[in-house]
Amino acid sequence: MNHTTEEMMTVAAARALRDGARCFVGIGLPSTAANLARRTHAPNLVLIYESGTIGAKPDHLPLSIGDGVLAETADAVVGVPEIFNYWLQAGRVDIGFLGAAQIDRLGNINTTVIGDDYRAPAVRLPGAGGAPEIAASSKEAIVVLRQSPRSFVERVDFITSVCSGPTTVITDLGVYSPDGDGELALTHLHPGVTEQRAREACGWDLRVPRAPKRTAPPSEGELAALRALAPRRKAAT
Amino acid sequence: MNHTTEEMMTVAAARALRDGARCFVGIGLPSTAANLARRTHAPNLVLIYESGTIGAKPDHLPLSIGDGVLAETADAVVGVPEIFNYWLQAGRVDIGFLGAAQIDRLGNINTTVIGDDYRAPAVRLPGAGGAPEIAASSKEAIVVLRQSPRSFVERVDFITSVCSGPTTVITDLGVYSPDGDGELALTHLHPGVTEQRAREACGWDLRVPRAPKRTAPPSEGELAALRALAPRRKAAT
Amino acid sequence: MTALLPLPDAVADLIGDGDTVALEGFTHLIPFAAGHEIIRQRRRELTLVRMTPDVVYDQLIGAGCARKLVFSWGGNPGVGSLHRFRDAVENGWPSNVELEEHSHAGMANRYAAGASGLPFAVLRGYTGTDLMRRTANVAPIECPFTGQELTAVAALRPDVTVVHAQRADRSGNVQLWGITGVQKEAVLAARRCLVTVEEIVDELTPRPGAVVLPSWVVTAVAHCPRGAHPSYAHGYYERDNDFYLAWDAISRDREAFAGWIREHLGAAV
Amino acid sequence: MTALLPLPDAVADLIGDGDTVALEGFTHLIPFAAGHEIIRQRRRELTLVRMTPDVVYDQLIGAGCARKLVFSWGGNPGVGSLHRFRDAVENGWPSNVELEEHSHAGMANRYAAGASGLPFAVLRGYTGTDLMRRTANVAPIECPFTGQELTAVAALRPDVTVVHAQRADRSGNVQLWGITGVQKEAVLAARRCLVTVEEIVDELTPRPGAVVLPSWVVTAVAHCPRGAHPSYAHGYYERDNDFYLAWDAISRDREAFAGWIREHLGAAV
Repeated sequence: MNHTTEEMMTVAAARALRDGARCFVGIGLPSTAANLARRTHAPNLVLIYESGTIGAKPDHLPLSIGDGVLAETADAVVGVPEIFNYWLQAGRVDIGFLGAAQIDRLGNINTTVIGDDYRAPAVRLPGAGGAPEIAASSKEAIVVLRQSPRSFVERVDFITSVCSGPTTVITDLGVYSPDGDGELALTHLHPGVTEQRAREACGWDLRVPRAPKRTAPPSEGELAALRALAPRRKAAT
Repeated sequence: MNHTTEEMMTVAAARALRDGARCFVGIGLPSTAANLARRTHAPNLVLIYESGTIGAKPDHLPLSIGDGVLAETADAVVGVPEIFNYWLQAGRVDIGFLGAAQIDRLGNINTTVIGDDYRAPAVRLPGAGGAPEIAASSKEAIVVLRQSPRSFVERVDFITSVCSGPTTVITDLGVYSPDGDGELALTHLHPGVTEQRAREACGWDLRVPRAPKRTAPPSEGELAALRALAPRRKAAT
Repeated sequence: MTALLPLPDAVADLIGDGDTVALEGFTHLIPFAAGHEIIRQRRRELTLVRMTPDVVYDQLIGAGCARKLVFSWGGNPGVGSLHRFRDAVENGWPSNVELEEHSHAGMANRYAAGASGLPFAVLRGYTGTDLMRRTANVAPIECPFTGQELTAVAALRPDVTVVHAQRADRSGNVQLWGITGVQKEAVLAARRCLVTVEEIVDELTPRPGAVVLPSWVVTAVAHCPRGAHPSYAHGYYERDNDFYLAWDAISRDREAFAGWIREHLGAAV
Repeated sequence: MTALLPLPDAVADLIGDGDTVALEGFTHLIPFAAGHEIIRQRRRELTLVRMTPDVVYDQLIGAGCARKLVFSWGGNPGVGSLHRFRDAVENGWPSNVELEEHSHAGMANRYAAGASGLPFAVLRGYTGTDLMRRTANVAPIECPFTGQELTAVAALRPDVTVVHAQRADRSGNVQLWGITGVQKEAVLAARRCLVTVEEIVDELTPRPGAVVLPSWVVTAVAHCPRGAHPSYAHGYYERDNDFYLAWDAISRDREAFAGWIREHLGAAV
């Protein structure tokens, strides 16, 4: 089956979620990928949303991180202060799963403003949401975003979130992880993506291993499961 | 009707609770008096127990401050951290209602140890419970205890709780309030109690006004309501 | 005790120009009807507080009610940008809006501190981010036992909090369920509060997962069926997702926005 | 994932000599059966933590399990003194027990800090009392925004927390309701936890006022019908008040106490 680059990105992100892990699902594409993982290789993935739903098992893709289906299917529903204090901050989350508008060479995340002047930004983004504490308190972080020279930058315009544990960055072109010195480096190229294309879509001089691994293309099962989620996907966060 | 000194103390304490007030009911005789008040002049008294029950309306005297009837009849049941933080500490309680083993000239309360040596006390008492914060965070405090030279002392052996607002102390002999300089002074004598008797049951040189007021004896209605509570009273806290 | 009031009277009584006003509801039970009434009554110079200033605050900002916004995430959930919010920040239309921004954890703890009668709360957060430089309401604090450095956030104490709930009884006791968010904390942190409700009932029968606010912490209740539309009210109606999608186009254009406000709220912008 | 174990195995696996052990349950759902098993297994040198060390801790202290007690109120609720507790403190029988005492608000916040992964919590409390002088786990702290002085209490992190609940499902998800006290915080603050339950069911249907602990924070579940007796389990059985009254006489006398332990627990003191 043919697939789009967005489908590849979503499938690659879903694969990074191991079965049984406790995953704090941030706003954006992460919710689609986490729900795909639950329908494919990770039926026991524990989905935790910042709306206070722990162990949600939605039968359709939620329209927002506070969709009623999350409360109806959760093991427990708690208040927002509690979800951040007792569940996230206390270190009970294995994987923090985030979107981003920009990420930089050192893995800093920006979801606040584009432009040099905070008070008069070129683009005002939504802001932090749960991301700073998801990035800081999860045992590891997965960040998904579309890659371009404007989103993969030398230095973000605003540091909204800093990942404190092992980090995996998944884009429409490939997969990246920090090297020993903390600089983001390519580890996998998605099918059909050249090293050259990944370099061109990166705002710094990208480190590429001698022989980057290749992401396996989406399987028929993965694509079918993803597309079964699709009817409501446009509206999902 | 004849009445015992304990009945007089309980009735006097109940009368001190005005209708509609939010009353944080500590362990001990306060629960009996608060439930009596709800059955007599203060049907809209809001009873708050440290077990997390807000607006409890028990139809019988609870066996403890965590009796199931409190949860069944409450407007809301919350956890123990919440009852202390969001409800008591935030200043939402009008009247904190406490028992005590000792009280001193300056109104300090002891429920911890009797004796000079904390590590080898003559009598080990239960300890603080909720009292320090009930005394400190309620808008006013009512303290009930039996009066004797051992309970009404110059200086308590251990300061467990300090009342921060207006305070009324109700004993089996009379009613006391701090004077302008903070020293507890007699305001009312219960029926049949002489000034001399109140002085003898006090460990310091008691201030008595020229003409102490007299507590009205328990009415028939009050005694009947109190005795209707009585069958389970012995076991109540 | 709680006043049962028509919504216009409740807004007129409780909310004044220049007030710090929090409308809360985390995706669920967003008090849209109350927000619309604030626009109709042309409140000005408000400091608007909300973790997720979504479409309802886009409307208030576009209508010129806001002087300042205290928030942690401002977007149209599931759709994209808030265009009125962006137009105010990027272009100063209809006026400049001062921003104070936090993380969700920071905002939630600020409300919890307010509800607890404490001047601040402690969390692990903000460390290494540029958020700390942008407000005086975040500061480092040292643990007196371990010497660890943590983050303190100042308590939030809105003049008024507005929330929407499923039900109240005639005394003003309020019950809400489903995703209950930060509503309890936002109500208890405020000096006054207004609760709009789907239904007024004789008795609040217990519900799994329900939060109950006793009447004596509720200043006013207003009966507003569908008062959370286009968001949802668990057990009453679903989110009107078409509206959220349509809002993207309406709000992109200043004229289209003004027309919508005129047509749907009967208010001039 | 949660282990479903017989109570003796669960206690043997989770609780070792010298551990810091919290048994929680605020008047309701007191884990008596687990306490009795700790006595049978002759655990020693425990630091026993509990807001209200009532009859169950009187038994543990009298049986010689405790080295230290961390608590806020030690009495026989509704009856009077704890005679084994008093005998240990006043006369060192069967051994001296070190005391660290707090207020309820202090203990509740210490658990909440532990559950939150913070080293301390902040409250208004202890001010002007002699409690501050008796432990290093309470200290003044200054608000970085207002300069107000408040009180910090150190987090509690028990090695093991034991609670009793009405139900668990076969995966080890736990549900308790009625007065839920500080159990959630005590479980989440602990390194390991054991939950004894009245029933193991196929599915946990939602209940008003229920707290649910997901299986992945529960180390072990043991099926113990009437495991909270003589305290009560809301919806299952009432408090056996006669036992609380009878305990007063049993516990006053060392011989009577030892006889009761022998007869009812099959354990030597």
